[in-house]
Amino acid sequence: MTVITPEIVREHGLSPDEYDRIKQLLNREPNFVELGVFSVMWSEHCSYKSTRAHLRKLPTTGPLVIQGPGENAGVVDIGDGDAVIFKMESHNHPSFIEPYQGAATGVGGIMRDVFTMGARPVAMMNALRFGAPDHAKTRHLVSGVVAGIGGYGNCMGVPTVGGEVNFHPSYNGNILVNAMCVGLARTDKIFLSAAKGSGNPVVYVGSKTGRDGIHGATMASAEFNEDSEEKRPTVQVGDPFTEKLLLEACLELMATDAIIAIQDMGAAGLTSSSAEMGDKGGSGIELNLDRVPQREENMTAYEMLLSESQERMLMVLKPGREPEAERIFAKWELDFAVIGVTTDTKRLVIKHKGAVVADMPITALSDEAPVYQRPFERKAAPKATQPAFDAARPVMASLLRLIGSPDLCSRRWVWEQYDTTVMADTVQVPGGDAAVVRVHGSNKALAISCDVTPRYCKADPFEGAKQAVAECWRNMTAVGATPLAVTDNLNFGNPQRPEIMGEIVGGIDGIGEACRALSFPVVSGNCSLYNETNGEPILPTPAIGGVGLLKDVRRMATVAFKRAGDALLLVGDTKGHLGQSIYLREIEGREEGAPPPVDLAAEKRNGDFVRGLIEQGRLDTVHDISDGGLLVAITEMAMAGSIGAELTFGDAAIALLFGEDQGRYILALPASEAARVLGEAKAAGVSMSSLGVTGGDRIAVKGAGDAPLAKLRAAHESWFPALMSGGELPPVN
Amino acid sequence: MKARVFVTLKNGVLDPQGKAIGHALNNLGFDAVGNVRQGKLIDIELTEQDEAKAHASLKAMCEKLLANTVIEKYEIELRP
Amino acid sequence: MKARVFVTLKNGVLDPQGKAIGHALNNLGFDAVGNVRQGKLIDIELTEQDEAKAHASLKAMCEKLLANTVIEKYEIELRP
Amino acid sequence: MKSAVIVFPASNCDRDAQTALAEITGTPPHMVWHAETEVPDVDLIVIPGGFSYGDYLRCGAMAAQSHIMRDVMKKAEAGVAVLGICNGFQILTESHLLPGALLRNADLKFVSRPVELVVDESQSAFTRKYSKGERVRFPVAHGEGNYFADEETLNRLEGEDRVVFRYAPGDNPNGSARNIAGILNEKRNVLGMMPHPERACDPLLGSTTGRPLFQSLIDTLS
Ligand SMILES: Nc1ncnc2c1ncn2[C@@H]1O[C@H](COP(=O)(O)OP(=O)(O)O)[C@@H](O)[C@H]1O
Ligand SMILES: [Mg+2]
Repeated sequence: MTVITPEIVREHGLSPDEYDRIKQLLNREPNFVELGVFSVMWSEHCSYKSTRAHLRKLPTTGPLVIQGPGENAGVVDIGDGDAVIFKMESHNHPSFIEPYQGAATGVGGIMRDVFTMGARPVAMMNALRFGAPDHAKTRHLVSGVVAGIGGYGNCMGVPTVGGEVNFHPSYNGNILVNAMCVGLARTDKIFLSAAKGSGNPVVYVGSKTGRDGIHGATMASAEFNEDSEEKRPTVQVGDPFTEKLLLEACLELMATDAIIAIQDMGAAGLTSSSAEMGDKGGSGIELNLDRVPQREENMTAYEMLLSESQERMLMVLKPGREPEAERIFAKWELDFAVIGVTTDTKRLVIKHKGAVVADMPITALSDEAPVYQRPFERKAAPKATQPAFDAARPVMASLLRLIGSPDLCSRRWVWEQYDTTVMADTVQVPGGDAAVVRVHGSNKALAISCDVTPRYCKADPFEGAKQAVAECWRNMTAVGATPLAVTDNLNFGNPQRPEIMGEIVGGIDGIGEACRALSFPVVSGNCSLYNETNGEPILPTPAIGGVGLLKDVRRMATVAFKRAGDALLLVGDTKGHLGQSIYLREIEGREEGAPPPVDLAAEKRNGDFVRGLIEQGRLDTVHDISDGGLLVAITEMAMAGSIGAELTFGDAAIALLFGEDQGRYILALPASEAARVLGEAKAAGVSMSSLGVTGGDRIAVKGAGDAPLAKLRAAHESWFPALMSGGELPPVN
Repeated sequence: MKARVFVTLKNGVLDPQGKAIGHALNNLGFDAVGNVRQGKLIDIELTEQDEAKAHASLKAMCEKLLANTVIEKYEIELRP
Repeated sequence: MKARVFVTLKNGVLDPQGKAIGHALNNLGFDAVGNVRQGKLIDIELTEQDEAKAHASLKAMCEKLLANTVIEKYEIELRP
Repeated sequence: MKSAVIVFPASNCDRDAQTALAEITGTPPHMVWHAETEVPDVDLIVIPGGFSYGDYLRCGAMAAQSHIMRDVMKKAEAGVAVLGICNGFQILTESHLLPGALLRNADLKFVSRPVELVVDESQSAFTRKYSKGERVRFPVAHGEGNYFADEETLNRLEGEDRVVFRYAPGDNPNGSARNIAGILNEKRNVLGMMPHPERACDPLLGSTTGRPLFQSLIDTLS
């Protein structure tokens, strides 16, 4: 029996205070197995101990919300008995250590979260942040992560339909790999994880257990340092083939009424899944580890409980239904084993080789897990003064530079490695504002988008987080969807540092404010903290994944110009806000100022107006204005439709063309309709102005010259392939 | 000089391919087949004539590129 | 008994992976590297004790499943 | 026209094929699990895309050894039309119903995008609703679609007008020999192709140029 020393406690990521608390809760010293269990259950990753108090402030309910945070994924009603189930999750640290397998198993994990609730996954998204393009590791990480996401998702036959990619030196040692899965279920066939009742069989299905990723959950909660690359054998290898079988087998069993509760084995595997099921069901769980299907010999109880082998699920069945379930899993050639039983003791009891190796009250692992009110410092919001810039710079040369810059260039290199059209319901593939995926067999469709602008969040976490929500809402609106709800993935540095905790609190408050104002509740999410290397934190990155509903997919807008001669209208106020803009960073070489403020009332007013036109079937061409500003947005529309534009401004000033003011859209529609729309906008109090007309083969701005589309497109398409082939990259300031 | 490099998964690392191959062989009636693991082999032609130097250089290639030492191990075989 | 099966592409079948590896090695400064070809190795545990029988059975596995003889050739190595 | 879709573990375009067949032929296809020993009596057997057996070992290798493939081979021999799409094409080459092999894409990456194809042979049960030289647009989504066969086989395929689809010049996504995207067997009742016609049957999804393929089959087979 291992003697527990302070050293061992520390290696388990537990503080001396936390260890004392464990002794109190148990009324004795924990043994080594129990210590392992506590260490994962009380890790930041599983317990949310730094963020829990703040997350409570988020709006999580709404008339359509069926299930908010707390289950494996959020559930929202989309009418006709259909429900959409979705969640986003990070796999940051594993992807840095082994990009292909880290990203692949991240995809597998989030898919299990969604199908464990009874949904068939129908779309995947991925939000990726890498270090500087010229950092020695970047290319290797990008290629491995993208291949891993594709490798897993493509094999599962679920289309990957969108995402985000950013580059910034703050991610040099801590890339972010956030994956989102969206699934569909019937509202009367949603499965939860509460292991209710006693005497019910606890069943293990899926892959065998090996020594994979032991202490992965603890690792995800610890700051990186030079030697964490030594923790290598903890890498898990994904097996999408087995996961696909697991998906089909689970859905087949779910069509019966044999399941009481089901829970995927994610981080901390068997331990956290059984504790969570018991906790939610108010019951106890007794497991016999001898019955766990094992891939390796001589595994200890500690190893089996903490293993993070992938592609496994835990279920509680109605008594007597085991044979029926076993038949289904046998058909799909998956392991199936009754490994335990629910009890009425509210204790987690683990037996191995005839002995009780752990016996703990379940509430001690879950409810009693520490919650910290960590001290935080919220730095003052930066002043919203316009940064200095050279007003004489030629506009078109800047446009060409921007459209081919790391954050604005085409992500085609990425998305062409993802099967975007499998399932034959992808109505909008990557490249637009939101992906659109039809609800199979209907005319309804889901709109999905992932958004956050980390440089805004760094400058002002509150405004930046608000902006992330607003941009996501705007992206749904731009295709004509009614935004329904969001999932979030809060990626931050070390919460034990007050300034980082300040970013977390500011970010959560900003999300809360925007979600409330836009009736866009948070139904699921994930926190990834300690994203620091040698004390250098990442930019605060609260990624927002939104889902919206198009009631009739035939009334939808896309970004591509469709006709020459359309009038171009600008919705929203343009003040020329250059603080924290891409223009300032790429052209002037400075990251400074305040992020553009978001006026949530105007955001809502403008968006509702635009959506209304699409829903009425009067508008088919829309793009929201985000990174890069107005001229970049117009150029994207022109490139997508291979039709140019001629713009006339009263004053073609740089700030107006490249500023990143929020709440704006560009619309293209026939001239006769445009006149009517301008009138309606005025009546609705929506700020709208004419910009010019579509046509030709170039982007022309009166008084500022022009640039051929072919040249813009070449710049837009070439940066990413050049990066990945190791070619010469255009200079970055 | 020619070399053959074998790259295999470290012990304990899950090998989904090997598992599936073993399964398929059993299904085909090869009952004597137990555990199966799949790896890679890489045949390399080298202009280097000196064995020791070739070996050192191949080792460097494995560490840098040929093996993913996070999950894989390698063996080098020179075939002069 | 243990066996290792080597599956390699026939001459004349193009090997994009081998080519890419060769290229990458050259880029990393391994100038002595010429032609590179990638293949598979499959490690199989067998309960069979008789060498001749094991060999015959492995040959059948290769022909049926392990190699696609349209493009690949194979070698069998017994490691008793 | 009666049809069947074979389902292997980790097939994943089986539903796409089912949807297209049901909609275009008006009769839902039989979905046949790989462990079954016989395909029902149908006019068309579709082997759908996906990652049967995870694409482990070689794409299509394990599926080619399945029970049901023995019956598919028998029925193909007897003249039943067989259409293999993507992974289905790989399974057909692995079972030697079609010559050659599909290697890893030349640039080693999975590729998913619409490609432009040229219909090179319209005298077949699968393509009679197209005209020779017609351009069609189907999505591809595969990591190993690089068609390979020795020169003699390639010459023979061309000489016997068995190359049905080619990637339009400049749009070859995988390095296939002679831009080959789809080929027929000698008896011309088995077609294997990497691009996905079943994903090009609905105007909402961007292209309907896959429909004539299924309509050709209806015309020929019913
Ligand atoms: N990692 C990715 N995977 C798939 N698609 C991506 C990825 N990153 C970006 N995209 C796609 O590229 C397009 C542009 O992305 P982005 O500039 O972030 O859009 P927006 O500004 O509208 O949020 C979007 O359609 C997006 O879905
Ligand atoms: Mg957008």
